[in-house]
This record gives sequence, structure tokens and C-alpha cells, in this order.
Amino acid sequence: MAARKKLNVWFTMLERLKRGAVSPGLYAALLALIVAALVMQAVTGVSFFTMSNMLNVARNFSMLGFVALGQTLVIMSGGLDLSVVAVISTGNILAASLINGNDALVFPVLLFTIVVGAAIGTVNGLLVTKRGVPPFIATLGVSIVVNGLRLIATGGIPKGNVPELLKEMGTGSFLGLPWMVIIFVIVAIFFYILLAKSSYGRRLRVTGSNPEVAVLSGINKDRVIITAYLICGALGAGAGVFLAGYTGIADNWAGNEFDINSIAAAVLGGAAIGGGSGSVQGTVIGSIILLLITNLAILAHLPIQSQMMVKGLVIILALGFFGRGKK
Amino acid sequence: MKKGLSLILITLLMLSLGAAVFAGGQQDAAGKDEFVIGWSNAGMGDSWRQFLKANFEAEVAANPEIVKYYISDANERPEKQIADIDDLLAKGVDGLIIYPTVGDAIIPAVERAYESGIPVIVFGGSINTDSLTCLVTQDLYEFGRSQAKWLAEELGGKGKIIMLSGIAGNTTAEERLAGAREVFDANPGIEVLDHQYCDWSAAKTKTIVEAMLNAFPEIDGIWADSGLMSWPALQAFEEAGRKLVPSTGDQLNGYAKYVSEKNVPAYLYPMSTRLSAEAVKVLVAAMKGETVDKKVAASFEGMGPEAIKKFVKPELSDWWWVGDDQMPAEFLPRL
Amino acid sequence: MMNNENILLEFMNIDKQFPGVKALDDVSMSFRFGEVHALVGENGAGKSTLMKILSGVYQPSGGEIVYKGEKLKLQNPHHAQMQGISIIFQEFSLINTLDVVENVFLNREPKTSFGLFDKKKAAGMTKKLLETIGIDIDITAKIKNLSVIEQQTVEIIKALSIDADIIIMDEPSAALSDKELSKLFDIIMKLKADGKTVIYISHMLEEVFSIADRVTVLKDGRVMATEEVCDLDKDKLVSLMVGREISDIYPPRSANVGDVVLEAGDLASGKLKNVNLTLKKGEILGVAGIAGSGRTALVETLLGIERKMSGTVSLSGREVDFKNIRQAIDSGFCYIPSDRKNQGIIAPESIVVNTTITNLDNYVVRGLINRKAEEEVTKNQIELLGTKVASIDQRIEDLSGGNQQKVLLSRALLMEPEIYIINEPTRGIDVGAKHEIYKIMRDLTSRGKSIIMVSSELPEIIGMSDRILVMNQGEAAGILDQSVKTYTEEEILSLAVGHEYRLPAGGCDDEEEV
Amino acid sequence: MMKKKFRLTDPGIFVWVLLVAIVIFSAVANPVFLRPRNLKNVFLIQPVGLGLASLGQAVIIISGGIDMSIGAAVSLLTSVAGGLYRDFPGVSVLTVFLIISAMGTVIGLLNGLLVVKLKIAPFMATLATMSVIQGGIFIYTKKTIGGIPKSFRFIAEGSVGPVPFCFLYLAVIFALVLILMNRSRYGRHLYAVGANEWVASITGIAVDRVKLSAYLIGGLLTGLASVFLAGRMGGGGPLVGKGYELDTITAVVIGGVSLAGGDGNIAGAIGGVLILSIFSNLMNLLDVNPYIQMLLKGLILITAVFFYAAKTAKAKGQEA
Repeated sequence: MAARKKLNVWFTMLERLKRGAVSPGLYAALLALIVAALVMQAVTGVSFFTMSNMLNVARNFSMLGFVALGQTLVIMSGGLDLSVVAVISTGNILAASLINGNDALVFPVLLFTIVVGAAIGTVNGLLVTKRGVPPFIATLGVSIVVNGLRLIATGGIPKGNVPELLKEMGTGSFLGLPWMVIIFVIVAIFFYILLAKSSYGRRLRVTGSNPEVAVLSGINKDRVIITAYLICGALGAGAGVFLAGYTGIADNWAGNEFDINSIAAAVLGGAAIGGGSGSVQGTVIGSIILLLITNLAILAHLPIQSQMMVKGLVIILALGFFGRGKK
Repeated sequence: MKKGLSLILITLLMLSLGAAVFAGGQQDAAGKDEFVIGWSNAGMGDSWRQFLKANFEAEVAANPEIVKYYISDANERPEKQIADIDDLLAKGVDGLIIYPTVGDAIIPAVERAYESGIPVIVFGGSINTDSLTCLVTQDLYEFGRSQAKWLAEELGGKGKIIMLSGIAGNTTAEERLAGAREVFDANPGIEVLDHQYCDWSAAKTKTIVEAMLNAFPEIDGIWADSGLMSWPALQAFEEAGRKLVPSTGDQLNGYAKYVSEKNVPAYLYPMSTRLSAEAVKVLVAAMKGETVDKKVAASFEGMGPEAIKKFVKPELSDWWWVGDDQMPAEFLPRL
Repeated sequence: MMNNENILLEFMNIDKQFPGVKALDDVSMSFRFGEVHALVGENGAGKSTLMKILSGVYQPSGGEIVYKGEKLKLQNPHHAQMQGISIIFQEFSLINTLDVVENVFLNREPKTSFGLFDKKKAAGMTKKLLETIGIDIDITAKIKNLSVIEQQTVEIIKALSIDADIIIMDEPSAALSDKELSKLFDIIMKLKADGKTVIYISHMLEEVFSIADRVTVLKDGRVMATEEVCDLDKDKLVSLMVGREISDIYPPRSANVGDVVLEAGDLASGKLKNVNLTLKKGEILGVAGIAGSGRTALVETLLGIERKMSGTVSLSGREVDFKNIRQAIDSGFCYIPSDRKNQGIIAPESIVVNTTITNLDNYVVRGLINRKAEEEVTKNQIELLGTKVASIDQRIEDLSGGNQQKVLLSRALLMEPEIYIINEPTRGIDVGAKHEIYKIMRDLTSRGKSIIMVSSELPEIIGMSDRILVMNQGEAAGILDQSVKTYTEEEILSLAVGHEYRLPAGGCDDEEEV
Repeated sequence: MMKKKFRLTDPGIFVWVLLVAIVIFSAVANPVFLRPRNLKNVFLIQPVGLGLASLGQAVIIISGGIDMSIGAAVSLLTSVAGGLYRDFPGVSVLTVFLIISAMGTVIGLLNGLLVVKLKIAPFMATLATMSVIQGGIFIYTKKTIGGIPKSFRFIAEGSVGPVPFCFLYLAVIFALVLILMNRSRYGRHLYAVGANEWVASITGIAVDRVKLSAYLIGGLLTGLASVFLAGRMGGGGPLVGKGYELDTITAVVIGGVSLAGGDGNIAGAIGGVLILSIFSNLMNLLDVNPYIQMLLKGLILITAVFFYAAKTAKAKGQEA
């Protein structure tokens, strides 16, 4: 009897790993990457495993992480958000132009910017749910419009200065840990709880994998989906503000490449395009993998062509051979 | 709800189109000594282009013969630029200036325009054809060379440097890089630790430079083809607690502010937005029937630390272009 | 009795095993040239599974098929088609975005001399086929713009266009009107005259007697008998189909039916015309009717899934107006839909997630799910209903149909509703699990809960219902109170099809012996 | 095909209504629009490159996929065209044409294999290919390669009588694709696979092969587009195709082809391309501020899709 119970426990654990949020293949990929880095360090003596490199990677990873978390929610809902570039850039510009070097304004403006991002996300969500516009097109259209509006507003010349407080948040550390990382960890824990523990996370997952059951179970499907886009927009805008702090520069195109990278991070982490699956842990690992690749490529002086090919091949390998998010 | 949304969307679209018409209101065709000119621009996505436009407009205003001008925007796409050039020709311009997206990928359109009998001025980039009235250019190899020379001298011909380029495959970035490489190859004392493309993006630059700082315990100098990269690179140095090193860039005010504030040697080589004014000057001459040279090589002075201090505008936007603001105030980009 | 050279196709000891269910058990039967062979049996008896094996969708776990004297191993539906076996699936297999002609000739397109799709020719052929059955539909219309009946017609045309030796019709009458049905019979007679074999699956006994030459009865995956229709009468056929005393499988009714808890007056929606009904405490109200009669529309209108156009719904005398199912749930309803795969289970999720999704709020403290409470509850439910699972983290899609249904029942139970609305409670579930589900339902009523049970299985309707609401073309054709007497299938069917349901007297008079 | 209920919001019709509307608007807004030279540019020349690539994108989207690698492919193929003339000055037009088309097809094959064999979601698979191709270009060249001779540029610049050759080039290929998609058996199979893989497979259609072939055709059409573009640009470079994938998707979607797959007429893609081409021309004629142009373009895209999205997208849920 006891033996049987023990067996059951084992089975449950095995089942959980197999069915767990993160595919074992992803852990394997991360492990392989770390081993590759170790070998590289041993052979060529590059300083991969140094505190400062790790912290740098972690800080960069936070920025992508914010966006990738939002993207994860949207992908889980069955969508895709291509408007993050526009949203990040807008957040970036808003931060500098409204705060204009005044430390006292950092938090109010951060809040305001997040609201703007959330509003843009809501437009995405409304187009997708109320009108059934395919997410790809809805978010693409919205992103073009937002870019246009931002450029009209700035006349192409970003104004304002990034205040010291924001720079400190973007680049400074607390007890040896970069603020960005601390903030990201808090946000990630919040989202981990949201996705894995909260009723919203459960409802999002169910809505993504079977919208019909969701509706019949009394879930307000549209609200769940719109919320996902809203959160993605809010996180994007927030990331835009932090990006201004990180670089100290307001840039009309600060968000470039974040769309593709955030989608890649989420999908590498097990979020399936089409909806239903995805997790914070997975996305975090996915983002880490992407950034480690970049970091290793630079440490190894790989030229741009190899960097691009490696990135493409990693996506193919991860999704083609280890991926669970197959269609 | 749905109906309302549709109505709003249609109204918005129609209003915008209406506004577009209004904004673009017609003007009478040009008389004999009155010229209508067209500018096929590559893109308008950044402040440098705004200054380019401001200089253009200031110069146009200085030439009353030009009664009307059109500007098209190719969105950085050569195919769109070819269509734009055809559109401008169809509108019947008396002269055309072209800022190429990718010079060698619009040659047929340039030739077509030239063969249609109007003066065609290409400026700002290189292009490999003779079928044009004049190429007003700044030597981009020289751009990179000049920066590299300064850096090599500043380091006393000896030191380890990193190189940061713009977008891989972009003509401007590649020509500047080639020019710089020439100099460094000729200077055996200069060791190039690494070269990476940073896409003229501050965030990307910082990420890359942070990794480089970890890989290389000693970096003595930064060659970057733009201030938008040397500036965040220096910030990365600062944050890592490393000594700030000599660097190169272009005349971006934010970079100039930073280096003059930190009092660190730097060299700005202008990618001057005044080229557009030069192009207009040459175009007017050509339209008036004066003979113009096939090639006008505009040369600009690089700015060392002293010059930077003189030209920097600490009170203005980071995205101001140092030294390019010598035009009547009404034409300056609004801030 | 059987003449071997007359046999076109023979099943020999066919077995089919699904995870947790033995769908077919040692099935042997044969089909003759030019006969109409009816296949009858309750839902879940294995008819559809058998036909899916014959059409190459499933591979048998054991046994073999002998066709035209040779062993035949069917790889896929296309292969079956090429062998001359054509099936009209119950769930239509048409491409929504293509038009009628394109669907009929999909992958068998006639070619022009240039090798292109000869649409003119195909259109002509389609028209001709439509003429032969005397039905007119716009052949240039896309499938998605056609009605269900028109779609079925396309399916039939499609089967006809394949010069098949065997045409399998899986419940073709379900969505057809009487007039259309008689046309279908004409077509079947024509096919038969051409020497085709038609396998006709139905649980409408009348149809069997009017069209079939022979009938095979399947029950719980086994062949009960194959008989000449002439040798049968209706009683014998029914007893073969049911084969078990009703009391064996259906637990006894509870006696304590109480006051009215739900009342609907003149309820109308898109497919529903002025239906009145009452539901009492502790009662099972069966809703019977043929497919398309408005059974599902009725319950979905009650629940607010479909918008009510007029009429009233009151709960214990208080009028309610549900705008969506959430409001119905909050008022004490629960709903288990018939399409378990698409509307019931959340396939990739665990049993826990599937169990608690509807009343998730009960396990939520300050927005967070209390995982322990939820697991506890799930375990209790599993024990309570005797659900067979390996672990509560197992994916629900890996369970058998019966156990999936039990999980869905758990989901409903946890909401502690007063009124259960269960659409097809035992579809595709083996007989043992059925019995258990019936027991659970009875247990609920004895605890004072009320159940509205929609079912297309008449024995289930008869065996379980206290009262039976019979639907016919969107209207309530009658309410039969079983506390007075137990009704028969014929009586219910008479109401369901809207005319006196009588067995043809001399069904075989005008038919030749084969 | 004969009698259909005429509904303005039907995607297949709306695109043409939109096209007529924008043509009328352009004609009224600026008389230059109606000058023969402008009309020739707008209708016969400017749509060719995007038209060919969009046809390929449409075929892939109808089959239920999407191709994010078109831009990178155009960059690679035009660069190679330039490179061929640089390295083998005497090379014949036909040889270059064949090499570029073949390379395009190989890229399509690669995409198809990733989708069909490795079962990677098309969006991610083609995104990965994009990255790999872009890397490949930088190995080949980092610079724009110009200098494609007049003989090759005939494809883009030549005329047959009064008609631009490139228009004939597009017209012939368009006709072939139209026949393939609307008149051939294969076309029916492609639609069937895109709409419902299961039904297609039980009808005996080799689903995987059809999907693979869609990517092959898409790749070939990208190759044919690159041939034209190499001629039009007189060369090619690592970045010249940037953004082409989004332009083609925009055109195809405005053309009423459903992103869900299996629905929409391939001709609509050309309608969508014409709308974009006229829009761009109109903006030039009216001298509209580029930022406002951007805003308008986004609004047009949203508006067009807004009208028929509910019809096309809901069938398959709201999948990307």
C-alpha cells in the first residue's frame, strides 16, 4: 500500500515534469548553452562566468523580459502582438519629453506612460475580440498608426532629457544587483503568480486552448483576451521608459527588433502560436537563451553573419526538435 | 457599437484624406524663370533627416526662382524610391535632387530621370553612374578615415580599440567602416579587438559594449561611426567603472554634450546636413543653364575637443546636430 | 441460407480497442450485392466505429475485411473510395470555403484537354446528379452559405458521384424532412436497382422497415443478430437492440418529486417556437426529439447562450433573463454540453483544471488559486464518482469517454447547482460507465436536485425521465408523464416526427427476396 | 462563379470597391494622376515587384501558412543577380533568370520542409529562415552590388510596343497563377488544405505535399519578383528587400485573402497591391507629410480588414 503510494508520488512528479510548464528540451537547451560557454571559457579564456558579465546579461535580459512576458500573455490568448515596437518607442519618447529631466516627475509619468501603453493594447484587444480582426493585422495596423502619431508629435526630433533618477533605475544597482533586475524579478514573480496561481492565468490558459469551453464555463472570453493585450501594452510602455533610463537617450525607434525577439523568447519558452500554452518560467528561460546567444556571440567575436545564422538555427532546433508548441 | 466604430473609422479616414488634399493644395505651374523642383528623399525617420530638410528649405527660400517644391519619402526602400522618382517626374518637375536610399540600387531611375532632360543632382550617398548632372557628395570613406586617423594619433599610434558600425549592409555604414579599416590596417600599433554592428541603436550598442568590456580588460579607444553609438558606449565604460577613452562619432548634440561635460577627448566628423543646401545650389545653377561640375565633393572639418566645446548646445535637445544649425531661425526644426 | 457468391463484403471477427473502451468485439457480418443493409443499435453500440473501419478512418485492432473475395486492408478514406467504398459522414466532410461543384469533385476533378479542372463538365455532372435526386441547390454557392440540409445533399451527391459499390449512409435522415426523406429513399432504391450495396445506419426503426432488406443489430460492440427484415417484427427488433431489461441499467426513479423550480412560458428564439415547460424539484425531465428539432436550442435558450426572443423564464417563481451563461450559472444552473470534445473538455489541461474551471472562484483567495483546496476537491470528486485516473495531473484527453464525462460531471457537481442541464449524458460511453452515470443522476435527484436531460437515445429517455418533453420542429410536441405509465419508443417517436408512427404492415410485400 | 449575391463587404468585392474609390479620389484630387505617363507608372510598372511577391505570399497564406522570409529572400536574390554580373560579366539573361528563380524555389523548399517535416509553426519557421538567409547574405556581400546591364534591365525597363515589358511579365505570371489557383485541380486542393486539413486528407489529398508545394510556388514567385527587382534597381543589396514580407502580407490581406487560410481570391492580392501602389502615388502627388502618410496607411489597413474580418477570421477562431 505504502509502496503504491510512493509509486504514485513518483508518477505524479514525472507527470508534472513531462506536462510541466517548461519542456525538458528547453532546460536541455539552456544547459547545452551553458556547457558551451564553459567550454569556451576553458579553451579561449573569455570571461563569460564573471559577475559583471552575468549582471550585464541579467540587466539586458530584464528589458527583453518585460516585453516577452506581455507577449507571452498575448500568445497564450491565441494572438500575437506586433505593436510592441511602436509601444516601446512611444513609452521611451513620452518618458523623456514629459519628465524632461525632472526627477519628481519620474513616477507620475511612468504611470501615465503605462496607461497609454495599456490603452494602445486595449485597442488591439478590441479589434481582435469585438471585430475578429486577425491579431497579426490588427497589431500591425495599430503599430503603423502609433508610429505615425509619435513622429507627427515629435516632428522626428525627440525632445527632453532623461532624468538622473531614471538613469539610476536603468543603470544603477542596489546591493550589487541592478535595479532593473530587481524590478524585473518582482514583475516576473508577479506574473508567475498571475499565470500559474491566479484565476486570471487559469482563465487565460483555458480561453487560449478552447475558447468555446471558456464561454460555456462562464468565462468572459473577450475580457480575458483584451486584458492580455492591455497588459502587453502596459509592459511594453514600461519597458520603453526603462530603456530610456538604460541608454539615457530618448529614441524614436528604441523598440526596434523587440517584436521579433519577444515573440521568439516566448515561443522558445513553450508558448504555442495559436494559444493555450505558455509560462513565465519558459519565457524567462527563452529570453535568457536569446541573450546568452548574443552575449556569447560577442564574447567569441562572431561576425554578424554567424550571429544571425546561429539565431535562426537555434529557433529551428528548439522548435523543430524539442518544441511542444507544434501546430 | 460595430456600426458606430465603422462610421468613426470611415470618417477618420476621409477626414485624413481630406486634410491631406488641403495640406497639399495645388499651385500654378512654373513660368520660365520659375522652377518647380522635386526631392526624392530616402526617409524621414530621424532628426538628422529633419535637419537635412531644414537646410533644404532654408536654401530653397534663399532662391526665389524656386516657386514650388515637392518632397517624397521612400521609407528607406529603394523600390519605393524608384517609384517616387517616377512620380516626381510625372508631376513635371524642372529639376530633381535625390538623396539615395541605396545608391547603387536606384541607378536605373536616376538614369531615367537624367535622360528625361532635367538636371538631376544626387547628394549624400555614392552612386555608380555618370547619367546625372552632378553628384554632391561627402566622401564616406574619408569620413571613416578621418575618424580613424584622429583616433590613431590620439592613442599615439598604439593601443587596443573596438569598432562599432551602424547597420550591416547599409552603404553609409560599410563605406565608413572600410575607410576606417584602411587606416587601422596601416597602423600596426593599433589592435582592433573586435568589430560589431550596433544598428545606430543606443540600447543595442550598450548591450554589445558591456559584453566587450567583459571580454577585454584593456580598451584604449572607441571607433564608432556615429555619436549615437560612441555616446552609449562611453556610458557603458563609465558604469563599468572603467576609464573613459577617446572616441569618435558624428555631430550629434547628445554625444557632444557628454564628451564636453566629461572632458574626455573625442572627435566629431560631421555627416553634414548642409549637403542638401549644397545640392539645391547646384541644382539652381544647372536649371539656369550654367555649367556645373559632374562632382562636387563637399568637405567638412572634423571637430576635436576644442571645436566641440565651441559648437555644443548644452541647452538643446540631444538630437540637435551640432554645427548644422547655421540657418535662419525660422527654418530650424521646432523643438 | 447465405449464398457465397452473393457476398460483396464480409467482416470477419473485427475488434476495435480504444483506450479504456472496447468499441467492437468480434464483429462478423456480411453485405450482399445490391442490398440495402440497415445497421441499427443504440448510440455507442459501435455502428459508427464499424463504418469508420470500413471507410479507412480507423484501423481494426483485430480481424479482417474480405471484399470481392479478397482480403482488404484499408489505409485511409481515400483508399476506401478508390476501392469503391464511399461514406457519408455524420459530421460533414466538406470544405467550407469551396463551392458545391468543387466539393463534389474534390480530388477527383475532371480534367480538360489541358489538364485543368474542367469545371463546366463537373458542374454539368453535379447538376445531373442533383436532378436524379430531384433537389435543386445553387451549385456555385460556397458550402458555408448553405443550410445543413443542403450540405447533406452535397454529401450524398458526392458519394453518388463516386461510382461506388458500397455507399454508407451514417444517419442520413437526421436532418431531412419527410419529403426529402422519401426522395432519399427513391435514390436508395435506384442505387439498389443498379446493383449497389447501401449500408444504412439509423435508429429510426420505421426507416429500417421501409427501406432495408436486411438488418444487423449491434449492441455494446457486438453483433446481436443479422435478420431479413421480413422475418422481423418491431418488437423483436427492439428487444434485440435493447437486449436487456430496462431495470438492469436504469436505477429506479425516486419518489419525492417536489414543487416547480423552473418554469418557461412561450419561450422563443431563432430555432424555438413558444415552448412551455416546467421542471420540478427532484425530477428528471427528458427532452426527446430528432436531430434539429430544437432540443439543444431549447436548453441553450434557457441558459442564455442563445438569445431569447420572447417568453419568460422563472426560477422558483422569480423571473430571470440571462444575457449569458455566467448569469445562469450564478443562478444555480449548470450545463454539460453534448459535444464533449469541443465544448466540454479542455483537452491539453489536467483533470484538476478541468474539474474546477467553472467554479474557480471558490478556490480563489485574493485572486490566487488555492491549489491544495482544488486538488483536495478534485480527489474527492474522483473518489465520489469512481473516475478512473492515473493521477489528477493527467491530461483529460488521455481518459476514456466515460471518465471524461465523469470529470465534466464533477465540474458540474462542484458548482452545487439546483438545476442540471445535461445534453447527451452518455454519448459514446460504454455500457458500464453509462450505468454509473445514471446512478449519479438518480442520486442527484434523490438529493432534491433537478435535471433536464437532452438525449437522442430513446431507451435512456424512457429509462431515466420522470417526464418527457418531446420536441418537434422547434415546438413542444407533448409532455409525457411517466409516473402514470412508461411510454414506448413508438409513442415518443410519433410525437417527435409529428405524425402517427406505425410500423408498415407488410413491409416485405413489394420487395423481392434476395 | 456566375451568380453571387453582391455584398459590398464581401472581401472579394470590397477590395475592388476600395480600389475604384481610391482611383476616383485620386483622379479628382490631382489631375496629374490621370496623365498617361502617371497612369502607366502606377498601373503597369510600380505594382510588378510587390505584385509578384504578393502572389507568392497569397498562395502560401491560402494554403494555411505565412512567409516572413520574403524580404530577406529578395535581398539575397537581387544581390546574387548583381553578383553574377559582377563575377561573370558575359552571363546570359536566361542563365541569371534561371539561377535566381531556382534559388527562390530552394528557399521555398527550405521553408516548406521546416513547416511540413519539422512541424514548426509557419510564422516561426519562416522567421528562422529569414534570420539564416540574412546571415547568408552578409557572408556573400555586405555591399550593394549594382551594375546590372541594360540587357537584363529590359525586364524592368523595356517596352513591347507601348506596353512595358514588365507588365507583360507580371500579366503572364499572374495569368498562370490565376489559372493554377482558380482553374486547376491543384488549386482546389490548395484551398481545401488551407481550409480544413482533416477533410482534405480523407479525400485523399496529400496534405503535406500540397503544403510543401505552396512554399515552393511562393519561393519561385519571390524569385521571379527578385528578377524584376534586380532589373528595376539595376542591382541588389543586403537590405533592399527589407520589410517586403510585411508589405506582401498587407497587400494580400487588403486583397481579401483570409489569414486563416483556405479563403479568398488570388486576384484580390493584385487588387491589394494596386491599392498600395496608387496610395503611394497619391501621397506623392498630394505631397503629404511622410508621417501622415504612415498614419493613413495604418488606418487603411485597419479599415479594410475591419470590414470583413468578422467574416473571415471567426471561422478558425482568432489564430495568428
